[in-house]
Amino acid sequence: MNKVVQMLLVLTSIGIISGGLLAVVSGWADPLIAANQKAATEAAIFRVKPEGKKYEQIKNAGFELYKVMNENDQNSGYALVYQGNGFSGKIRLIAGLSEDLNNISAIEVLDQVETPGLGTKIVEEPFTSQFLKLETSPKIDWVKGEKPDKPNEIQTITGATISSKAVVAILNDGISRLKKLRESGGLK
Amino acid sequence: MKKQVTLSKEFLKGVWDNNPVLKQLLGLCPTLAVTVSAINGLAMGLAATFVLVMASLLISTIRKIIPPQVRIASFIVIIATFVTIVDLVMKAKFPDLSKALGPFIPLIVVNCVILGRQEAFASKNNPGRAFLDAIGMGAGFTIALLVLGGIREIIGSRTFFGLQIMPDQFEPWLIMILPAGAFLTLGLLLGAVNVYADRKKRLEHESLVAHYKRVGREELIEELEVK
Amino acid sequence: MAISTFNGGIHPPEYKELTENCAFEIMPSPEEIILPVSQHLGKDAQPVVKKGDEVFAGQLVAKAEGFISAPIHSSVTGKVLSIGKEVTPSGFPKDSIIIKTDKNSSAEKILLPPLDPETITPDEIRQRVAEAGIVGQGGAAFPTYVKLSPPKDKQIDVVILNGCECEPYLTRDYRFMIERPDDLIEGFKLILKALGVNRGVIGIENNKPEAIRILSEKVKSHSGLEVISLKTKYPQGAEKMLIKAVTGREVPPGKLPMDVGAVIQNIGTALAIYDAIVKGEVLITAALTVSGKGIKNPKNLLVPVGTPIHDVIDYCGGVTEDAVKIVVGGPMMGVAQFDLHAPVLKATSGILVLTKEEVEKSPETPCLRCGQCVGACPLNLVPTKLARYSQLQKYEEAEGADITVCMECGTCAYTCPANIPLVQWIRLGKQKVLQMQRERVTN
Amino acid sequence: METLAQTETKQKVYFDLTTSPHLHSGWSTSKVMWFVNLALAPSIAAALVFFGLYQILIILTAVIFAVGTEALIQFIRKKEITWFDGSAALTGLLLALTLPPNFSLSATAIGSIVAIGLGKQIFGGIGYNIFNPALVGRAFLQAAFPVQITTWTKPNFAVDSVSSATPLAAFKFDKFITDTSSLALGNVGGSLGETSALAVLIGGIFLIVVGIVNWRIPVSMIIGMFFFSGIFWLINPQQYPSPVFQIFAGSFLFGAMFMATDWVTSPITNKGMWIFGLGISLVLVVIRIFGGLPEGVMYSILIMNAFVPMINRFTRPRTFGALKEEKK
Amino acid sequence: MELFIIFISAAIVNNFVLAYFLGICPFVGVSNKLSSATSMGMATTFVMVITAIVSWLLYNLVLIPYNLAFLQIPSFILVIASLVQFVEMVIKKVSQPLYRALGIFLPLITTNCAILGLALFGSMREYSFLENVIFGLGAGAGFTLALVIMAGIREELDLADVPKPFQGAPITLIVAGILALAFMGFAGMI
Ligand SMILES: Cc1cc2nc3c(=O)[nH]c(=O)nc-3n(C[C@H](O)[C@H](O)[C@H](O)COP(=O)(O)O)c2cc1C
Ligand SMILES: Cc1cc2nc3c(=O)[nH]c(=O)nc-3n(C[C@H](O)[C@H](O)[C@H](O)COP(=O)(O)O)c2cc1C
Ligand SMILES: Cc1cc2nc3c(=O)[nH]c(=O)nc-3n(C[C@H](O)[C@H](O)[C@H](O)COP(=O)(O)O)c2cc1C
Ligand SMILES: Cc1cc2nc3c(=O)[nH]c(=O)nc-3n(C[C@H](O)[C@H](O)[C@H](O)CO)c2cc1C
Ligand code: SF4
Ligand code: SF4
Ligand code: SF4
Ligand code: SF4
Ligand code: FES
Repeated sequence: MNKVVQMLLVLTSIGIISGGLLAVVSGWADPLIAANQKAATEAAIFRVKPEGKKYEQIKNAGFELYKVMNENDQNSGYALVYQGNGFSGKIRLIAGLSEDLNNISAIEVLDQVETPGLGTKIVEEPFTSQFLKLETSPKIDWVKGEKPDKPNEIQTITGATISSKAVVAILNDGISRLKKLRESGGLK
Repeated sequence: MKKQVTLSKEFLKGVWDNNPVLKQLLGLCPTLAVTVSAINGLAMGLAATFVLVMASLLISTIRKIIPPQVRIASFIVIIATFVTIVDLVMKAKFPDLSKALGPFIPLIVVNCVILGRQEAFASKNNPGRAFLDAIGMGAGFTIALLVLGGIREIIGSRTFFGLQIMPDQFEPWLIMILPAGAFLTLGLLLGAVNVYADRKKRLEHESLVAHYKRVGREELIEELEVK
Repeated sequence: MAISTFNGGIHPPEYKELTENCAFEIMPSPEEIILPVSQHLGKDAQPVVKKGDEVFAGQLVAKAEGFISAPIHSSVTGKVLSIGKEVTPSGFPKDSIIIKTDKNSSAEKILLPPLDPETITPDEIRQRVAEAGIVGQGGAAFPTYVKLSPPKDKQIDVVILNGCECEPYLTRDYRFMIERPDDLIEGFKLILKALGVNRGVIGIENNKPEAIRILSEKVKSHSGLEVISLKTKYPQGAEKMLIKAVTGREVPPGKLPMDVGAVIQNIGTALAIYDAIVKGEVLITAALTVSGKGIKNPKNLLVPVGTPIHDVIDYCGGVTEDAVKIVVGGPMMGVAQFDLHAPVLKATSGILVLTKEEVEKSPETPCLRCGQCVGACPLNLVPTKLARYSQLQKYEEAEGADITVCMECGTCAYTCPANIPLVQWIRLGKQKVLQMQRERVTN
Repeated sequence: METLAQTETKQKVYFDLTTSPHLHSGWSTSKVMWFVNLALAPSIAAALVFFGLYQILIILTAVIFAVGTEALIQFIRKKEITWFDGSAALTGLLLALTLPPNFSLSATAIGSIVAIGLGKQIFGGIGYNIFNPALVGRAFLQAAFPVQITTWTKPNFAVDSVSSATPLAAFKFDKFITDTSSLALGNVGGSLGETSALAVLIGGIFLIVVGIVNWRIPVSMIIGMFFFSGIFWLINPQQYPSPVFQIFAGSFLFGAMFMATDWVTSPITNKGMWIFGLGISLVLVVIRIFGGLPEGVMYSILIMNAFVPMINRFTRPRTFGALKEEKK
Repeated sequence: MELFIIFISAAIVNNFVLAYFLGICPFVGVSNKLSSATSMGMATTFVMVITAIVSWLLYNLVLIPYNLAFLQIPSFILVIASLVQFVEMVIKKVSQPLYRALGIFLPLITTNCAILGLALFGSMREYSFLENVIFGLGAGAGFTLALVIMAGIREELDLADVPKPFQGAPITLIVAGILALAFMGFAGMI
């Protein structure tokens, strides 16, 4: 009997102490983590919408979407967070869009697990800068191995055509959903 | 009767003779998964060492009051608690590193280096020895991860701790930072360690044989051979 | 007619052209003969003569001991020089009776009373076969009367006469088939009678069309007998393979042909039975092919049993410059000789003198897993694994892979491009496994 | 060696005493290997014709480093050094023929070292490796230098419609179908050995005729390809290429004739060979149709190599005469 | 379709052992015999499915609603451990042959990071209940596949002439490396 009591006692007290300790630590850490996340999102939004000063999340969109306001508190467009399949897993990215949704201001890849040194080039400069001021209608298109000559085209990365195309597809997907949302009046 | 081992040996055994990764083949998953770069290896090593040291200290302190039946369960809860703390701290203070190490921080819980040490050592020794043992094992683990991470980073990305150290003409071998590269590198590393250990053993053996010959105690040589 | 055969096997060059047109020659008695008391499977025979005794050709010199054994008769007239250990073709020394031939003696060879094949009873056949010391001429030298006395509970429904002669070079059985077809059929009918079986099949590989033609013609007038043409493929003549080809039945591992209702006898055995019953002759003559590129005059010979190999070789003109290996038996299963004093035995079917070119082998390498040996093994074994298990002394695994089933036919080793001595390893492993099994029984 | 004739036959004499069988088929490891090297001659010729003489350097580099690595490791392990048995040379040659034209020589050397070192010698050398060494080398290169190894050059006599991309890549990314006669002749982009299906077939059929290559593997691969890719083609001929295209494009035939048939890394039983061949085709169709990469012959062969020990085990023939249920 | 993709992804494309490095220790430790590898694989698959079910319920019905996410790690591992113990006892009672085939492996599996990894990945990816179960099944199948392939190869390697220092773990890791290379062929399929 004594043994069982001791067992229960020790285990329970270890449990309680550890639970308590964790509660304390997480009480300290959780706000920091949330702040980190918020700061990261915020920074990303303002990077893809450089003229933005304020933003608010549009709830009920069915996906992550932010309305961005400029210094005059006027609507200056949207920041869209969208994801889809890349070469070896999900690619999640954020794109800044003009008010009429016809132009991309900039994009940034938030999460990806592409091959380092190959697919990961979609995160880097020469590729991402192609999206500055890119036209989105009728849809974004890509070319391979040559310079793009239309305002809605980008060039794929050599050796990472699939990842490049995935980025384009994700954008097209997200933007078309956004457009539908606008038609149905969901952006109000 | 327990042999009294010198304190320095207590520490050093984990670094080489009983190196958890290279000799005991424990904790291989984090070893392979996070070592795409030296910094990741180091961070993982330190995180695991922290958990190992804290858990060992605590467990050896309260070892007398833990009933054997709930031993493992208590160990796991204690380890899990420290792991969660590390995880939360990393997320709060080093978000980038935490992202790079991914779910492998939580997985320290099941890293058998840690559980194994509690079971094999901390629960049977005083806190001082347990501390030294944990530090030693932690150091061995960290060194192994650092070496592996260093090799993979240098060949796979031309850099070491982020600094480019290979010439531009050197085309990085992407494979080194892919899963296949991890397996191949660790396999070759383990093989190399074995080659070295075998050689050392042979040399020791030979010198012992030579010594016995010198002092004219051939019968001892036979004993050696039997072993 | 579809050609019957079995799965696997190989087709080495036949080299039969060297001797297939050489009719049997009778070789004169040598200066002395050596008669090992063990020329058959089973117990050694017991000498009944002693040093200095005068003996006649056909006289009993050692009597059978126990059920599985065979008596031995002198093949010459002369005087017993000594009894002692002498080398035999197997390489192991055995107790042997050495007889010095008396060249001047005019004594006739001793015959048993001839019997009438029409009225003879099965028991009389068996008794005569035992008395005449007949052993299987197909190579195994199993006492024939034992084979003719199957236990009551075994139902035999077919007897197969083995005319395959699938080993390269050898043409002895072929010569018998074309030189003595009528006697052969008489002998075969005696075997059928002894066993009380109506169906007799003569299986012949289709590289001997002449033999098939002659025998097919002859069996027409005998009901129950037929000739089957078989695909030319080594080891078509192995018991299990022949039964499979002729009847479609498979002899299970560890079982005998009689378990599936068949008895197999060699062509030479049938003739020996004929000679013993109709002519009263005991088995003192070995019929054999002397061939190979290393012998000056290849021949088919009738040789007194006990003649040393070197006498036979000298009789055939000796060896050529490039001869390197002397084999007793066929090239696939025969034994290489190191001492040419070893004598011709009752069941010796051939002596081959092989040249460098014929036996040349390339260096051995590890197994390339080409699978040739697996495809070729007629018993569906995996020789490469068996050999490797044996090499690594993994005898339990070897047993599990049926190493004891192997009949050591050599097919696998012939095909192996890595030149691994597969049969040698398997032989060794098989012995170890059998030893293991025996120990298991005794424990 | 002393011969029989030099001694009196009556004396006790000692000669070649090896035990039976005393005859042998006459094949040997090195003879087999050199035959396969020889069978690759048409493919080498085609590579030089279509891609230029530089390719000879790739081939030489690969062969020299393969043979050198083999000798070095054998020296370190104190084993007999088998420079000339042709197997290391063959691995080097095959590796070279799976590389793209104008590939870097230093990377080629790395591939050869890996092929022999990690693909073969670490398992104990010839006969013991599980995976096809040349393909291990190539897979390593593909993972190490993915961009360089998918950079293709136009063949010398390219007509305009032929792009520098390989037919499979052209199909995968642009839905462009190359016509079969170009594929057969070799006037298309691709790695050195695979361009000319004709050259591959000449070599392959030679090997089948002399009995080195077991026909079951290539035949089962082709049947499997017809079947598996045929299913997709019948479902939607627009989206999925025809079986004939699948067979002639890329390195399918080259792999079927020279690489899937590697003795060491393919099954030893006849039934096993069928399973192996069909398995390669199945995996290949999956990769080509659903995967991110246009070609997967190398991967599908390597994957099936991994299954070979199990295939051998489960297709062990029933011992002659053993009852069905007694099979162990 | 989504479910099928999750299964294939977990089983082949992103194989737990070959791409995620989870469960390496048992992979190295128990892959020397085909028979034990098969049992171990089945036992692991079994535990994985149970884990997927329990961890999903625990996470979504307890931890999240009560704001206890920080207890995720200790609670997952404790619950999994006790559940496995319970299952082991049940199996022992119900079927002796099954216990002999799977049971002895069960307690060891609890302290294997593939199981905890599965639970953590599942909650991280916010799978639905059904998706999570399929994920567990796929991961188990993939683990079994890798283990069984490796066991087949290692039985073969017992007959090979692997240099002494490379026998055992080193050659196993190198084979795993080559397998990982080969499985890269499925990349881009997800
Ligand atoms: C090791 C390896 C990693 C790869 N990683 C990626 C990748 O991350 N993203 C991608 O789009 N393609 C990747 N690929 C696919 C090939 O490079 C593929 O052939 C390419 O996408 C086609 O593009 P290209 O036509 O520009 O060569 C990878 C291939 C290999 C062998
Ligand atoms: C591999 C092998 C090949 C054989 N080839 C022949 C052959 O060609 N002719 C033959 O008569 N016996 C051959 N035998 C012997 C037969 O299996 C069988 O023992 C014999 O035919 C029985 O007849 P016997 O008792 O009259 O000798 C061979 C045996 C083996 C193991
Ligand atoms: C035998 C053989 C096997 C090959 N296997 C592969 C393979 O598995 N994957 C691959 O990408 N390329 C392989 N190659 C090269 C391809 O056939 C092809 O030329 C190339 O993959 C096309 O790649 P891309 O379309 O990605 O540029 C192989 C070549 C040979 C000769
Ligand atoms: C028909 C045949 C095909 C071969 N194919 C290959 C091959 O694809 N890759 C290779 O490295 N060696 C090949 N070899 C050579 C040899 O078998 C190989 O190096 C062994 O795997 C080494 O143990 C081949 C040999 C033969 C007989
Ligand atoms: S607990 Fe994890 S690290 Fe430890 S042996 Fe098991 S699997 Fe390996
Ligand atoms: S010797 Fe044995 S293993 Fe070899 S082929 Fe003949 S029966 Fe098969
Ligand atoms: S024939 Fe020789 S090389 Fe071929 S599988 Fe058999 S043993 Fe191996
Ligand atoms: S549970 Fe058993 S089989 Fe699995 S890793 Fe642990 S010891 Fe090995
Ligand atoms: S199984 Fe992953 S760390 Fe051990």
